[in-house]
Amino acid sequence: MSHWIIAPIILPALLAPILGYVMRHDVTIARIGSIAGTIAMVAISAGLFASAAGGDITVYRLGDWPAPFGIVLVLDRLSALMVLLTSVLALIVLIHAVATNWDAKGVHFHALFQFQLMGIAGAFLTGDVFNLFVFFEVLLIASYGLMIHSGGRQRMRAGLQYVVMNLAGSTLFLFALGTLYASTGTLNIADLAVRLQQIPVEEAGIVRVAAMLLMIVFAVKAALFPVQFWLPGAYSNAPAPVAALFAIMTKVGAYAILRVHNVVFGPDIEATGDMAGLWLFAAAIVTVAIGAIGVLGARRLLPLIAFSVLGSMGTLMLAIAAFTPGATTAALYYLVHSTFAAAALFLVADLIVKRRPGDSLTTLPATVQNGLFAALFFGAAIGMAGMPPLSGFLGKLFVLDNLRAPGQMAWAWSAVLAGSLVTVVGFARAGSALFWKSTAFVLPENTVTESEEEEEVPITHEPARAWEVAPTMAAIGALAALSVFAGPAARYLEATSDQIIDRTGYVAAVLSNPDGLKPYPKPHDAEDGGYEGDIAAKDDDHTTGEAH
Amino acid sequence: MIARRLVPHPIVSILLLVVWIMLVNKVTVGNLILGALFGLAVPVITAPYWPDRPKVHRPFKVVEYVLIVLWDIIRANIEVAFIILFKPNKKIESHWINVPLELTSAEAITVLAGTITMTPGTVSAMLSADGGNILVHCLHTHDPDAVRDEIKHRYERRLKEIFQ
Amino acid sequence: MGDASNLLVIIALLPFAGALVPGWMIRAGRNACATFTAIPTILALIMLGLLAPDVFAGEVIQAEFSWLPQLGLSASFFLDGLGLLFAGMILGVGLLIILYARFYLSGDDPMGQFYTYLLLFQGAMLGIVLSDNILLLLVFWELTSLSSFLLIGYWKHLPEGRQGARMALAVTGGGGLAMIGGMLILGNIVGSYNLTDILASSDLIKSSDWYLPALILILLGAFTKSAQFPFHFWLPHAMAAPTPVSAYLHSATMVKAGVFLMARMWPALAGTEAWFYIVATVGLITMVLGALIALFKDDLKALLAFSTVSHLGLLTMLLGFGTPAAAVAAVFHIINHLTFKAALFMTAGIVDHEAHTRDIKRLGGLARLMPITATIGTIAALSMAGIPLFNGFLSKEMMLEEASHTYWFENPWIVPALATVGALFSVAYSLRFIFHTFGGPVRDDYPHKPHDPPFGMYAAPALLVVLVVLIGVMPFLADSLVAVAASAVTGEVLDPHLKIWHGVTPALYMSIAAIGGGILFLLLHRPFDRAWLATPRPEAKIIFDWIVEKLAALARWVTETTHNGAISRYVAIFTVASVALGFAAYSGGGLGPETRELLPIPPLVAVGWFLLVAGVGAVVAFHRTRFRALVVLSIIGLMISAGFVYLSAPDLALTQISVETVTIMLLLLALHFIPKETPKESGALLRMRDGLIAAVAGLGTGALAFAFMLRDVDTISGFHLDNSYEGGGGSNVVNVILVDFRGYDTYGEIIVLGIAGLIIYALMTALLNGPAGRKLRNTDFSRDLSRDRHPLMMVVATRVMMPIAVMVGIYIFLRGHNYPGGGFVAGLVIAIALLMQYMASGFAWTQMRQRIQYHAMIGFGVVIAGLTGAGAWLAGKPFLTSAYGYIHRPPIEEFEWATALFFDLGVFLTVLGAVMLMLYSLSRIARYAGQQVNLEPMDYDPADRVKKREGSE
Amino acid sequence: MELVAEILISAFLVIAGIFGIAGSYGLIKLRDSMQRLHAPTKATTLGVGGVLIASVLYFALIKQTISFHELLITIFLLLTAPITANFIAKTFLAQNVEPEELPGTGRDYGWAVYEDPPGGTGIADEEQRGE
Amino acid sequence: MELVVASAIGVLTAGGVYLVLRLRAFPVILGLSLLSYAVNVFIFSSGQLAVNLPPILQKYGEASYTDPLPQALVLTAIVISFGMTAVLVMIAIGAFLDSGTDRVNVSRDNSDPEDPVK
Amino acid sequence: MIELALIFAMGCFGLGLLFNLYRIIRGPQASDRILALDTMVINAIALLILYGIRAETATYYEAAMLVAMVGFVSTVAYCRYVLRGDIIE
Ligand code: NA
Ligand code: NA
Repeated sequence: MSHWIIAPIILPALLAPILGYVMRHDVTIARIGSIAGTIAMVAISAGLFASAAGGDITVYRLGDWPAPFGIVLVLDRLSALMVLLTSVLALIVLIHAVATNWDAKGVHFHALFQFQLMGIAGAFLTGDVFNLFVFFEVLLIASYGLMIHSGGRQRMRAGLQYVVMNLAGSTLFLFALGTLYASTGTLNIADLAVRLQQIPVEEAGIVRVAAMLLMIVFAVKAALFPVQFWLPGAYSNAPAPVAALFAIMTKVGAYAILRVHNVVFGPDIEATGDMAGLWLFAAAIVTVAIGAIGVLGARRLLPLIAFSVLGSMGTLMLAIAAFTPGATTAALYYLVHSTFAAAALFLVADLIVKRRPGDSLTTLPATVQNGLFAALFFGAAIGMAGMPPLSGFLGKLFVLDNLRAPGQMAWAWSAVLAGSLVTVVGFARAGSALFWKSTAFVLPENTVTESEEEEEVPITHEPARAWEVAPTMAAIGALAALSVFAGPAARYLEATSDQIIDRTGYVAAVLSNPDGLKPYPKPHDAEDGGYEGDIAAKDDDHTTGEAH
Repeated sequence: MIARRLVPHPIVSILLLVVWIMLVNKVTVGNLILGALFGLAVPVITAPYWPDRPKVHRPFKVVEYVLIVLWDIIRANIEVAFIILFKPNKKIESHWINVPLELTSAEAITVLAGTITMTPGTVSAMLSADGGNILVHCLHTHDPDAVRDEIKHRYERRLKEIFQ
Repeated sequence: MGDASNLLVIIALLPFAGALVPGWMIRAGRNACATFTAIPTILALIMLGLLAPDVFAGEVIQAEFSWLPQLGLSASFFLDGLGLLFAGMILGVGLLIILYARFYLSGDDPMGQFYTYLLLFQGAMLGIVLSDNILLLLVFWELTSLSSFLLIGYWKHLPEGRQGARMALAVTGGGGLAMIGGMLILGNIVGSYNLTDILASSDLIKSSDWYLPALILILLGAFTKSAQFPFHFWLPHAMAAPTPVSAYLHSATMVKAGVFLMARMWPALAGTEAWFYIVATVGLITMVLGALIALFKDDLKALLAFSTVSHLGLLTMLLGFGTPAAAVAAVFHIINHLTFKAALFMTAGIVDHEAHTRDIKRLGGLARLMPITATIGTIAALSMAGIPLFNGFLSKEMMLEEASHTYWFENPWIVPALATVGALFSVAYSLRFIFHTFGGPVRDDYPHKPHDPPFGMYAAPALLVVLVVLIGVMPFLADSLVAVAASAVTGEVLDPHLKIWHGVTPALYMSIAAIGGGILFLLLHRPFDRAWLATPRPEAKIIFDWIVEKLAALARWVTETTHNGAISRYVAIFTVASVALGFAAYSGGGLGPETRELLPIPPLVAVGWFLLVAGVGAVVAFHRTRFRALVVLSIIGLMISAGFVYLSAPDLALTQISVETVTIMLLLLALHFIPKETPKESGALLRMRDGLIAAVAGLGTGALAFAFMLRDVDTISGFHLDNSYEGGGGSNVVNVILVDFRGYDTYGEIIVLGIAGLIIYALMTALLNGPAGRKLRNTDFSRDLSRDRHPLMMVVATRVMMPIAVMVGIYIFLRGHNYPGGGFVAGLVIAIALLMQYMASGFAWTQMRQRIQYHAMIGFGVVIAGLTGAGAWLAGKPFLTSAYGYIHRPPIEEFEWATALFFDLGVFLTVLGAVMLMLYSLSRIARYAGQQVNLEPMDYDPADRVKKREGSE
Repeated sequence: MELVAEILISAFLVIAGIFGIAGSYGLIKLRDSMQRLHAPTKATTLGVGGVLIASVLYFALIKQTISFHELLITIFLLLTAPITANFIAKTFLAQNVEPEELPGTGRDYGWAVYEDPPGGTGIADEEQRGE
Repeated sequence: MELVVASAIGVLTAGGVYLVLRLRAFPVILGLSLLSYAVNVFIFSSGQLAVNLPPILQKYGEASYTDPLPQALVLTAIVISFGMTAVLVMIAIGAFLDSGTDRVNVSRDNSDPEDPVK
Repeated sequence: MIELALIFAMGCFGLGLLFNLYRIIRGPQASDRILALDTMVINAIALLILYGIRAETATYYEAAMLVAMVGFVSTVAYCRYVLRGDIIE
């Protein structure tokens, strides 16, 4: 029995307390520990990725209880991919945070960071909806801490809003779970899939509500219209490395929809039908528009990036909402791409902003290394705006190519294409204002941009050292690699999406409890407690009852 | 000295043993031993918060006092209940009473104040800044001084015997 | 794949590889840089030469690599006549430009950057003309937009450069995106993105319903790129770029990309009415309009720019005609225009470079000062004018010939007439270029005294005009090239014979008219010019900028009004959406039959319900007077706990009541630092809106709950009840679920608590070190309504209560596995006990007496829980597998232990640590704000009075 | 015997009920806050006490199972009631009553709510304490 | 009984939502705690109501118990929402001390932070 | 007989709860509200025990005990807040 599956959760969970309590007085040791741990995590998740690539689904039964009664971790291509993506991104971001000294601007950065990783990994690996909620909370509360790391007026208030919004979301999540349990009597995703198939649509009123509420919950995380409003404020006020890490947080929502609304509430399930697809599609269209408009209208760099993230989430959701193998493949490709693109943008923005007074898009005297930063920004921007040669362009084509359903095509295509034109223009204006000096476009009067009120941030004029630039380059490099090796990548993702769509495989893997699990005695033969004396680890010589 | 370190508050330890037995609600040897263990351990943990333990002379006086108070409590309650239920508000005649204290032990003063609150229509509202007086509110009386004298004679005297 | 294909791929990739060179070589000096930059281009050109014979032999060289097969995108290239022609142009002119730029760029321009951009662009252009996959073509297409963006904005200090670059990017990029749509549709129709397949399935395409959308979208791409009306306006502003760029991009290559595309897609798309009326018409208008505007431009480059627009229009029109002959003419004119226009741009560059101005009105008489330049310019310009013996004449004749017998909506006159007018204008502006720049007397007011430049600078244009003359005199030289290219365009084998004299044709008359009229026009230029200046014209740039600005402003308005940081509105929307969508989802299904009858409602339950409802109402009503609201909040907690007890959930009751207490403590502590009242801000309308939303939400949740409470489902919890004792070693099933069946949840849950503790501590630190800290320093929050802080009675009572409470905590902890209780509640009980101690004697004093490392406590808790879980690995079991047993050690009665107990210990420690760390942080803030701390457990111990008295005696 | 037990228990319950209602009724009936303070501190406490004793007796006499843990709650309440009353009284006094309205202590220190204890209220903390 | 619980859930939710929509941090916090009460009862009720059947196994004899799982879920939910509330409270304090206002809405026009010193 | 007595007692304490509620809402002084809340807690304890007797189970007992404990602490906290602002100064 391999315990590696749980390593991405246990490793940070044990490391974080040590970082938080033992190493909290010496930043250097903390840095070493944190980076070492993250590297280990990358290695582990790479291993998991490799083991899942073959296509077999590994199930880890916590507490050695048979599914669906205990909680299980499920490692398939999708979860392996997400965990790997997370840890790689985390490493990039962490190095940036250390190199730019962000981590030392407040206490407990590394502990919170590790807890954050734990939460994200847990959310990706779990096979139980309530446990999904628990790990959502873990990653959320960690993100609250990171969001307000090092404090500051604007950040604090933005943090307050971020927390309030997410608490509302979590409450809805609980309402959804209560409804789900009340209408199905189980929490295990595979078991839910089984039971959903047995509910006739004329009795599915309650469970449909559960499905819908869950979708809204995930949509909040994925920042879909009409629950996307929180994102720009939060991302543009978070510390840059944190915002970069948040690139994966929106993907958690996307992942959850991919998982739950394929396996449990898939479009072929009579009870729920294509409900999710329809609403998601509409929401995604609007989200794309909002993102593009926001990019064009932004007065400041960080909100501009945040809105571009919104747009990318919209595009991603368009693909997910189709619930077809092809579109899902495209979605996964775009998911990986947009994660690194967003991270790259926030990281380069950090390098730039700390060398200018605030991030407002007014033209100012050139900073040091203007050329370098311009190049990095250009790279990240074309990545996000979906221009060649980086993966954004392929991703966009890939998504569009897979949205050919009569109802969708016109809407999706015009939204995405018009959206990226507006985005390109927005980025062009921003970039030329930032790097091509002298007055580009004048902001209208009466603009008191947030960042101007904030006087606390000190400006450095030192050139960025190699270590500071390396992470950004790595992120952009990832985009390039994803573009060059699009073929192999897509092959894996194709297999992944097949695995996602194929409900039966997942269910079979999770619910087939092998021998050697806990006994499942009838109530009455309880009298003989054969457990006197010392440790009686449960004996394995019973087969499990009540398997579905 | 060691004993004092190990058993900072013997009385408390006994009290805790009783509490434990009450909690588990079953008198068995095991419980007694367990209770005794905790009864000894817990005060050691909480000792820093109770620096100097009060010395209690004449324990049997304690019993007497407790019985008196219990009786008074019942009396008090009947009185008060009567006043509440049947006496028209305008007929109720409340008074503030200042009770100067001879007690000087914090514990003793607290017990006295508590007793006052629990017994005939009186509530001890507060102490003076140096703990030398108790301000008592009397729900209904025509003769405040009598109330004060009763308090001093009936309770404070006994408490002095117990604590000093 | 044969060597040929390998060569082809290498050609396509060389410029990109070469783009790395300048960056390195610039350190070695400008000459070295230029030289080494030239090398990749030269190599590519040579290889192209090696491939040329096969192509002329009618062979099509192909190379294919798989890239993203799932999308139908493959890195496949092919080289046919058309490709050869354009590749040759791109590389050839590219080479000349590299040479020319070496001398043109001034010392302080970053040359390395320039050459890098240039090669990137070259690669992109090559990619376009060599792609055999339309998605690949799109990649390169957008790349040209990007690289030209960089090249146009190369002179960062010039705002015109920036604006020109942005405009070019917006227009061409936008067209490119439209084209993506068109190409995807095309691929959809044909079922393949391979160009060869698409070109092969012309009928399929033209018969498809999607033909027109595809055509329009693709043409949008082409027209924008080739600056066709109404997208012509960006090109002149792109002229802010350094002249080499203008010469390369805006005459020779990029602007021809659109034309190339139309030629490329000719077999697939051309030949329909739609094609003719769209393409030909647009081309015609562009040709005339461009020429007309060129006529009145005083800036040499602007003049050339609009003439380029006009000539592109001409080419577009020819392709629009859709006849083979027109295709031949188009191909031929592409070559000719390339030669004379590039030469003219370079000439203009030289003039600018020497005289430091390009304004015709300030020039003239240069013929004497810079004869070589003048000669080159004159020859090229005459060719542009279409004067015989120069190549421009030939292709223009062919154009007029085609125009002369083209009907436009049955009208035989419009096309020829307008074509002649266009030709007339082009004669006029060409002659103006010659006479007003070189002709006339030498002036003495040039900004800088001009003279001929070094050889290196005029070598390139000179070479080009030689071609101009050669082809002009011996057109058959171009035969084979034109033939092979034209056949590639039309897809049928053509072999045209280009000759100077076609006999007396309508075209001849039209040319004569054009030349005559042109000369006349030039003589009358002054009055015309005044008239032109007098007439108001829409200025494209201003309109464009205005539109973009307005759009940006609109976008800003939309964004800032919708995302204005009003979280209450966000949450309102979120709530409404949840309820509405939830209802929508519900109404899509139905309800099963009810399977339970309702439980009775005893009167006391009714009372409890009333208290609860009243409590909620009171909290809402009192929420402005915050303390009052907090008092009322307790009622709700109390009633809910009571309800839990009544409904068989003792564990819930215990947890609820203790959590609720601690929460209220925290809120009280918080209320100490924040305003005590909530001002009345929201108007009646807003409150009504919120009330409505709230009511609907409440109705929804209540109805939902009621609906499912009436309907049983078989749940998995039977297993838990059956296995709790044997499997989990506990009879309190809830606790066994928490620490065993679903211990993993609890593990996550305590981590949440631990993190909460951390965050609060971190936040406190950040606050105290931040501006808030400074503020706090001179703030006194203490509301000392009362002067006694640590009253004697409380202290004494606590001394007795504390140990008892601790006992209770221990008890609750130990029995949790079998009876209500457990680590979490125990943790809270102990926390509350400590809290009592803090309230009695103050935080600082208590801390002084016993230094508890709350950080460590949380840490231990989380680690212990984790290690307990991991301990199972030793037994080869999964994380959190529990073991347990019983100990009989008389006289101690049977005492049951379980690893779950250690896990619960972790829970206990984490909870205690987290709560205490929160309290610690809050009291830290208070003390930071200058609060005093006491050194004694109580304000005043009366015993001291005695001591003092004794002391005094 | 059985009957006696029942009567005894019932009696305790009824008395407890009366005290309980008396306490709560006083809370709304009496006219000023200090008077109201008397009602619950005594009546209710005894009411609960009665209930607890009744419970003990019930389990002992009717169910024949010894159960005395209810007494713990009684002790709890008896211990805490005076403190509670004391605090509530101070809360009232501090908010609504001026020292002049009260009888003096007749000594050099006034009532605790209005006057600092001998030796002031502690020292300014240079917050090096704690963790 | 079911009606009692359902209506209680409804009332708690309504009150919570109304308070969450207020403009100051403190009422929002109150609202969120009302909401967490509501959702806890909601989840609890998903396991069907029962009187006097606590899921504490009787050693001897057959007995029936109420559904323990929702109770465990609610316990977890309670703990988590406690942690969340604590953090929220702290952030609210921080936001107030830093910006001088406890408004939850960040908008350009409220440039009149009231003084935390009061 | 016991049954009747139980019902009577429950009725009394139940009615008591309503009286307490009135005082909590009505006030007028903070002290009145706190006092009424404290009384309500005590009444609740009584009711829990009564239910325990009626249901002949001890599961209500822990709740009662805990309520007694936290009731005291929170009453003190409320008072301290009014008196001193900071409850753990
Ligand atoms: Na428990
Ligand atoms: Na718990």
